[in-house]
Amino acid sequence: MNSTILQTATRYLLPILLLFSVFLLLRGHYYPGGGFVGGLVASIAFVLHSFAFGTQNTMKLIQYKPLSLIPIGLGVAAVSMFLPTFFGYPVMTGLWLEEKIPVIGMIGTALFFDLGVYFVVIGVVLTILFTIALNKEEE
Amino acid sequence: MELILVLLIGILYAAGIYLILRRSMVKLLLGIMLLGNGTNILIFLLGNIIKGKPPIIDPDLKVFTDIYADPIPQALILTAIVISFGLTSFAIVLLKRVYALLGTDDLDDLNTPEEEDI
Amino acid sequence: MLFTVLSGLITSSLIVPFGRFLKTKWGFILAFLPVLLFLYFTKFVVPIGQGSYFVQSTAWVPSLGINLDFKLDGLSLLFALLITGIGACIFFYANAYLKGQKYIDRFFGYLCLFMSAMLGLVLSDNMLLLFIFWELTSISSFFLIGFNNDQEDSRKSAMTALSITGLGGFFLLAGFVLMGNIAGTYNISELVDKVSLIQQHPLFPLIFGLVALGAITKSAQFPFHFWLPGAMKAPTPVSAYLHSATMVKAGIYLLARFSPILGGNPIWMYSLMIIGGITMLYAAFHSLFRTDLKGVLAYSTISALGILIFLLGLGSKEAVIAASVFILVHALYKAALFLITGIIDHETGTRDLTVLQGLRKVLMPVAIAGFLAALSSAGVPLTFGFIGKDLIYEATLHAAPSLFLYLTIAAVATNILLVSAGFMAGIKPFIGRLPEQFDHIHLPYKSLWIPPLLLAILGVIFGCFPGFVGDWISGPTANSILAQQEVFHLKIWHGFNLILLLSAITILVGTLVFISNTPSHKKLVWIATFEKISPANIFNACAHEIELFSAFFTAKMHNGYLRSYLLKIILFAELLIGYQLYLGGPLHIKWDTLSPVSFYEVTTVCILIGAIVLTIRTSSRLTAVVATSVVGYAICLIFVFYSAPDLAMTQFTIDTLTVVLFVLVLFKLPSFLNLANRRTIIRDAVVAIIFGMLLSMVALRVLHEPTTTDISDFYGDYAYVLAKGKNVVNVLLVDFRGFDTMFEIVVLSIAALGVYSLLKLRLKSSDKE
Amino acid sequence: MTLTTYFDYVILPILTISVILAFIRLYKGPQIFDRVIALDLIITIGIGIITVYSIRTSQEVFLDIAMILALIAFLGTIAFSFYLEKQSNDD
Amino acid sequence: MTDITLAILSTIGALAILFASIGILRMPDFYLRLSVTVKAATLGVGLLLICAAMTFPDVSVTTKAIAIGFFLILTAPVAAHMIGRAAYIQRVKTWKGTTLNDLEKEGQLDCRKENF
Amino acid sequence: MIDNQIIATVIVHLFIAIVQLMFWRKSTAQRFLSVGGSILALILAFKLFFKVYDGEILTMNAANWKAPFGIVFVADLFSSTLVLLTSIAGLAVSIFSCVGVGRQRILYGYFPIFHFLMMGLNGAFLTGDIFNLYVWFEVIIISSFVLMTLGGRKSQLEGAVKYMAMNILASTFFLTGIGILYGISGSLNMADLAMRIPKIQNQALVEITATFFLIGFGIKSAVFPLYFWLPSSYHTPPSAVAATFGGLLTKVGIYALFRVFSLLFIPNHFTKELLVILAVLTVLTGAFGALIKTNIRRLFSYLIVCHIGFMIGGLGLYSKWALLGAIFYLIHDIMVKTNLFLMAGVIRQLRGTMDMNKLGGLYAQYPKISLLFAIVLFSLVGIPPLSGFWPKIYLFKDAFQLEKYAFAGALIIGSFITLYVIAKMWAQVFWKDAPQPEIIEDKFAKMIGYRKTMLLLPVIILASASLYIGFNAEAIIHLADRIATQLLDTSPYINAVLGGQN
Amino acid sequence: MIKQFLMNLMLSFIWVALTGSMYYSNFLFGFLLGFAILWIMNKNEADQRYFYRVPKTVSFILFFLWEMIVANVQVAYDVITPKFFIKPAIVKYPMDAKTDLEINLLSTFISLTPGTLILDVSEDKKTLFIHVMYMKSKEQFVSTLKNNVERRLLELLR
Ligand code: NA
Ligand code: NA
Repeated sequence: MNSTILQTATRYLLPILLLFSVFLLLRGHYYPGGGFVGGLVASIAFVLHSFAFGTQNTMKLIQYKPLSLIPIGLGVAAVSMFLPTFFGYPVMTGLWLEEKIPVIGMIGTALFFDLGVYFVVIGVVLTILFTIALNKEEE
Repeated sequence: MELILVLLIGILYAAGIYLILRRSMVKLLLGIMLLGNGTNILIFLLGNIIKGKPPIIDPDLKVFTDIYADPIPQALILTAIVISFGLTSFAIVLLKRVYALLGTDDLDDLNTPEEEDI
Repeated sequence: MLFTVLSGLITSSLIVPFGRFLKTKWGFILAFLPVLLFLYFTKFVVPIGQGSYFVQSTAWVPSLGINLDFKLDGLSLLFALLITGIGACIFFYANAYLKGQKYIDRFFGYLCLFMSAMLGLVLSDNMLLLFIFWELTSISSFFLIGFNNDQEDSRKSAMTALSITGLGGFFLLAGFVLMGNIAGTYNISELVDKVSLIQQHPLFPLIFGLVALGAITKSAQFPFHFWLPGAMKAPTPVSAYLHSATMVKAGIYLLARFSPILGGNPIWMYSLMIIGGITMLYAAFHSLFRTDLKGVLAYSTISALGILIFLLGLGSKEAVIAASVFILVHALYKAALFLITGIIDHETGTRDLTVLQGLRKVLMPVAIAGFLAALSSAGVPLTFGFIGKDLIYEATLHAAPSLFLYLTIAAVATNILLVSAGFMAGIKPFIGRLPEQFDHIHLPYKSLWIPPLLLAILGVIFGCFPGFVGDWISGPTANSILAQQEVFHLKIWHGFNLILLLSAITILVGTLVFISNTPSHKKLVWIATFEKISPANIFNACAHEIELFSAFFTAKMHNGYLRSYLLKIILFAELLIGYQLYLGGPLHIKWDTLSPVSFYEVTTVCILIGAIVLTIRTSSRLTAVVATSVVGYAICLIFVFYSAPDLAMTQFTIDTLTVVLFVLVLFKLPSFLNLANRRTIIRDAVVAIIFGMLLSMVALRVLHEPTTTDISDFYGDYAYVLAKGKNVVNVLLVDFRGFDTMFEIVVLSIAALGVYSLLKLRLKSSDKE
Repeated sequence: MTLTTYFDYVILPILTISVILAFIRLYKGPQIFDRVIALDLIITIGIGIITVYSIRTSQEVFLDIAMILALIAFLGTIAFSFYLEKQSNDD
Repeated sequence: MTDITLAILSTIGALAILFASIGILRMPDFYLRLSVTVKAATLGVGLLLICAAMTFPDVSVTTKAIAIGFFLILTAPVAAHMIGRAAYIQRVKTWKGTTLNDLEKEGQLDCRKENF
Repeated sequence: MIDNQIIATVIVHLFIAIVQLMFWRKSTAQRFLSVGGSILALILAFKLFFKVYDGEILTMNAANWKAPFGIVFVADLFSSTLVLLTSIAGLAVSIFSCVGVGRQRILYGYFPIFHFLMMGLNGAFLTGDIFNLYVWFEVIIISSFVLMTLGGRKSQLEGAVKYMAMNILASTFFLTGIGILYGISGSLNMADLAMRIPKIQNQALVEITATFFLIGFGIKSAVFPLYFWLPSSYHTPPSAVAATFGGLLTKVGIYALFRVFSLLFIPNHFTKELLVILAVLTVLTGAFGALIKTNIRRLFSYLIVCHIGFMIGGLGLYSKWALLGAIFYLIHDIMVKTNLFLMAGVIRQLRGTMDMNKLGGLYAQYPKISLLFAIVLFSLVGIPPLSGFWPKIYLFKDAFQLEKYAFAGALIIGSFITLYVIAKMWAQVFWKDAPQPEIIEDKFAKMIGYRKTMLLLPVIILASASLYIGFNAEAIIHLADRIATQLLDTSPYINAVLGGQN
Repeated sequence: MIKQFLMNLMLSFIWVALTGSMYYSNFLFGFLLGFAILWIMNKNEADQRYFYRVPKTVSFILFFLWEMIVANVQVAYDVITPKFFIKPAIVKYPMDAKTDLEINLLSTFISLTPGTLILDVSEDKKTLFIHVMYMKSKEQFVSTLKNNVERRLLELLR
């Protein structure tokens, strides 16, 4: 869809949406948001980009295959799930740093877990949508 | 208000069932989605539903001082929504593949006699 | 005793790796296994003859009451000797008979397996252990009958045999378990003490029926007899061993073993006598029309088994001793005749009685064996058969006054026909002129003709010295069956009496029948016209009907249409839920517990309903998608109203993504066709509406239940204090119930992988499977 | 009359009536294009309703939802446009 | 004072939205419906957002409201443009009263390259 | 006692899958990872099994929240046994897959999804939280969807659509049940629920809830009027996949039924009757279907249905012996059914078809393999003293004891027809000469040695397991006895989870 | 220019920090104050664009809002009265805007004004196709649009 208007709008919307998604991710523990919604919004940003510029271009933009985000995300989530066992706690126990960090707030395994969720969601949504889109192009 | 939601649950389930009994695979999918929504509303309703009090602790406080909506059904539904998204997207793509291979979305046509190629 | 059973099992499993050995000229060494076992068992003849018995018990599955309980008494000993003794003959014989056969190793594997199974069966003192061996005999015989497995006939016969005996086996198991339930033990010896408990139990007829079914199927009784002639497809040594001397007698053994427990009542008596009586007459009559040597033998075997069942049913002392003797008599002459048939078949290549004659000229020792065996089967004096027949007549004559006449007539008639059958098998092929085609025949290996000759001669020896057999073998056997201690002395000569007269008549008439009845294919064809109403055909027809029904039922239930499956599932669910709701009593709405209705919520729900209606009614796929997304968005609004911001966000984003997905996929699909007729639509609508109503009612009921909130309160109290988060839903998702989330993203990942492979993977033909 | 009741009895009803009107268009069609823009309008009004509801309940968290809606609702419309632009003559 | 401002603003906003809905229902062709709805609804929601910004004292809410309005202004015209364009490519019929049609004469849209 | 080891198998499979995803498109690495990981999982499963064998019930409070508040994992003997069996079957399938599954499928994620499936199964057995169970079920069904469609052949897709529709419907029932359960009790922890449910005033509502679970799990375990998905789909995927499905998927349904109906909803008279009736019909349905199928995998599919009836019947009788029998049967069935489908896969390698009419001559050509298969088939039939025999005695016993003669009859018919069809299959596939020897496509003969081993080794492993179960029935009976005891007396379970609060 | 804007922003933040009250009115006041200070300080500099543009932007936004309100009222009237006064047309409009940003902003403004809607941009990005609700004559419409909207906008941007 070769629409200048959409393309230009996307140029502005993409960073906004990504920023917004990170915002949602980080605040999830205190306000509505979190890894899921954050990831969904981030992936929507790329989906929008692919509508405007074509999937191939979006793939170029993100450089990596979205599929490879899935093991990364799963890995991050799984490790943050598994980490507490090294400290003698049951799996998934929340571990927190003592100090608060500005902007983000408390840093803990839960946050990393959410980060994993975030990556997985992006990877999943983009894998699904881009595979379909590219498949269509091939057909 | 609960009564209306109860009615809504019934309608969602009924519509879902009606749709999955159709021959079109698209309708099957839509039916599944409606059923999922019905289930979500059901879980939602059967917890404690409370208006305008999200289960978010006030920034200045450490615990709730007021009543608040039951967070458990919300968490459950959230999980369920995401899971059904996964299932639905897979199903949609399956639909696409079936259509590409058989040239139909008529479920009655999914009966090619036994094939050996596996 | 355990080792006797195990030795065969072990040998048979050793044949798997070392089977090649059997193909060498040293293969006959294997036959020393039954010989040694036979010698081992002869050791017990004297003590058991003196009235003692031997038990051995090894724990196996004690919690189920299945132990390796073995007991050697008269009855077991008789069978053990038969199994090992005739087994030894068969092993030698088969080694020669199958020389050069490609699969001789397998053959002996099955045979060893069978032998030990049979030994185990007769030695077991535990019902379930007995059943285990019972099944093993069925299985090993399945392999033996189907030994020539490239021939369809063999396979079919094996199937039939297995079906009948297998079905009987399951009934037997049921009967055993039932008996065990009532008596509280599976140990047979202990059961004997609980006779009254069992026989007075209301389920006794069922128990008896189940056990009897097991026995009569195995022993080829009418109307289950037809598997046995079919089983003649097996190599002749097998027929000789299994289908005359041993396996078919397992049913007899079973009834004999259980007659102290289940016998002695009218149900037992009449049913067994009727079944045995019908069988002996029916089979004996049918033997007249066979032209196949093995066919004649098969039917005469069935008839003989019928006699045994009949005698056991009669159950009197005379009958039991008659049965004990006749088992041995029959085993000796029938095995011999089968082996002789095998030699004839082996040498001439045919078993057709219309062709075979004059073979004495080339196969003299075989002819002698045949002659002796035939005489024994006819019950000519100085053969063991004579003693047997005498005892049978004595038994029938001593039966109750109202019965004895009929019974005797039946016995005489049967025996007359059996005389003819015996002569047909043992004498007919050897008398007359030798056809040219058989000129070239030479006497085969010694190991082929010595075993039948030995067995036949043994028949004569036993006939000459019946007292010895009666004292040491048949007497103890009868005592085991009767569960008593008594001395049975068999004599050659009872003096001139009615029995002798009957014997004479039997032999005379039998001989006449033999002379007048020339075997011919015409008669075979004639008798075959009655096949339509024969049990075999009825069984086949039943099996066919069952298959047709299965096909019908399966096609009806599993008809290939998803919507029909779903409909059935939904209907089932409605039925159950509806019934449970009905049980729950009437439904009252508690208005006071409900929250007030607000305008915007009603509107939202109205729109929701409108969107649902549109989804259902539209004929355009895209409209349906639009409408479904309205449903999603409206639900999102409901989530907003009822304080679920996280849910609303997620629902909204996911709905939008779903729309995108649909749109991407629907690209090329055609619009909906109206594929359902009005009736289907109405039916489905009714089903759907009922389902919806049920769900609403359930929801309403639940709504009126008081809610417990201790757990959500806990979350509210500790979300921040312990889990460091203020959005309780998110804390639940990443902490309290983080495990759900972890594996929910796994679900998502798998879905994505699935989509990826579904769209990208195209198998090359080389990559199938 | 307080502001709350004003919102409850005037503003929210107007908005819900608007949603119903838009939905009627969605239901009627006649073309899928009409439905898509009706959907778009419904979502936009939804943002309005959420905003008002957020004022009504003094829960600013609901504005976050409005924000998400505002940001991504148009994706659906874009997707439909994308589809409709290419589709051959059905629907 | 604030209350009255709020009331006025919200009323105008709500009415704008109402008009958009009436418009979408009443307008005779697709383009007109589209034309009417996008802006009126955006305006209406914008006004309501201003109300929200005024109600909550926090800066965060104000910025949020502004952001929402900004996003709406950013996305709504794009969406309208896209669907309008799609309709035009699919030759969705215009109302009988449409006076002039420059695009039709051009006929340039048919040779567009598909790239998604 | 808090013990992370409980979910060690879950974690192992999760990490294997993730690492395999990182080795995307490296088929050899994935194969090694899979087999190595499966062996590790098996060792861990054994450790867990021996830990709980003496009756101790281990729990792990995920995220360190005490019982009704967090998700708890519980290893009692039932779940540990199933984890162990799953690990054995999983190892076998994993080895088989290295050769039995084509390279293309491996390149597109076969192994990670297989391990996700394994993880899901282990998780489902171990979890003590009803909603978490739902999540595990979803992990299982989505991975089974993907495995079923992997390769995208026409028949696969056709089967998958039906499989999917019905399984999603099952999940809907399950989830609805959870919603209602939460509504009436306010809890999701199963032990906690077990405490709360008897105290609920409106017991009729409890029965209704139970119905939802019955239907949901009933579909999963392919009980009579709900079984349709199974014969529609099990004959379509690659044999390794079919083996996993055939051996394990329906068994999760059975597990869930046993768990839920022993812990949460103690069956009342109606439920028991219902279960027995369903069991009888299930047995008959499966038996009738098996009787007429000529494709061996379709035949096996119906046999699965048939034998599900045995286990459901055991649950319906709800006595100690019947439960013991059903659990013994479950143990036997997992080993045998997995093996059956692996065997079907080997047969396909040998002959290029699974149609009995086209098969033949295996006994003449491959006597030793045939003998191996015979062990499997005999175990299935329950030729004494092989594994299928023992549980039937217990089932018979209590069918008579409780006067459920219909079920006893169904047992006889089901056993007999199993015997019959397997004999028929033996005659057709092994005895008969191949009808068209010229078109036989024997891939197996052309394989190099280690590949042959990789195909046969799993069959041997599972056959040995079956033989062990058969000949050492005493041990298995003891095990099943302990499990049945734990199922009937739930207080140790509840105490272990809730820490003796009651 | 950007430097000045940033400076202005910084000043307003400092103001907020100094006063300690984080309200948007306070921030706005700080911004205006900063603007005034900067204007005075930079009076002698060559580049005065920033100080022209800010008022121009404000006036453009006000103009735009006014346009929007007027047009909305017009449409609203038309919508709620039974008779339609509409005279729709699709017009080809030759743009002066060149960059993507310019085109986008232009079309956004056009689209947001009731009664006009961008249907398409030509391949060569020189022409807009606009759907107009009330069009008396094409020339008048084009020239109004050119002078009132596009010119003002481009002045701001260039
Ligand atoms: Na969240
Ligand atoms: Na409730």
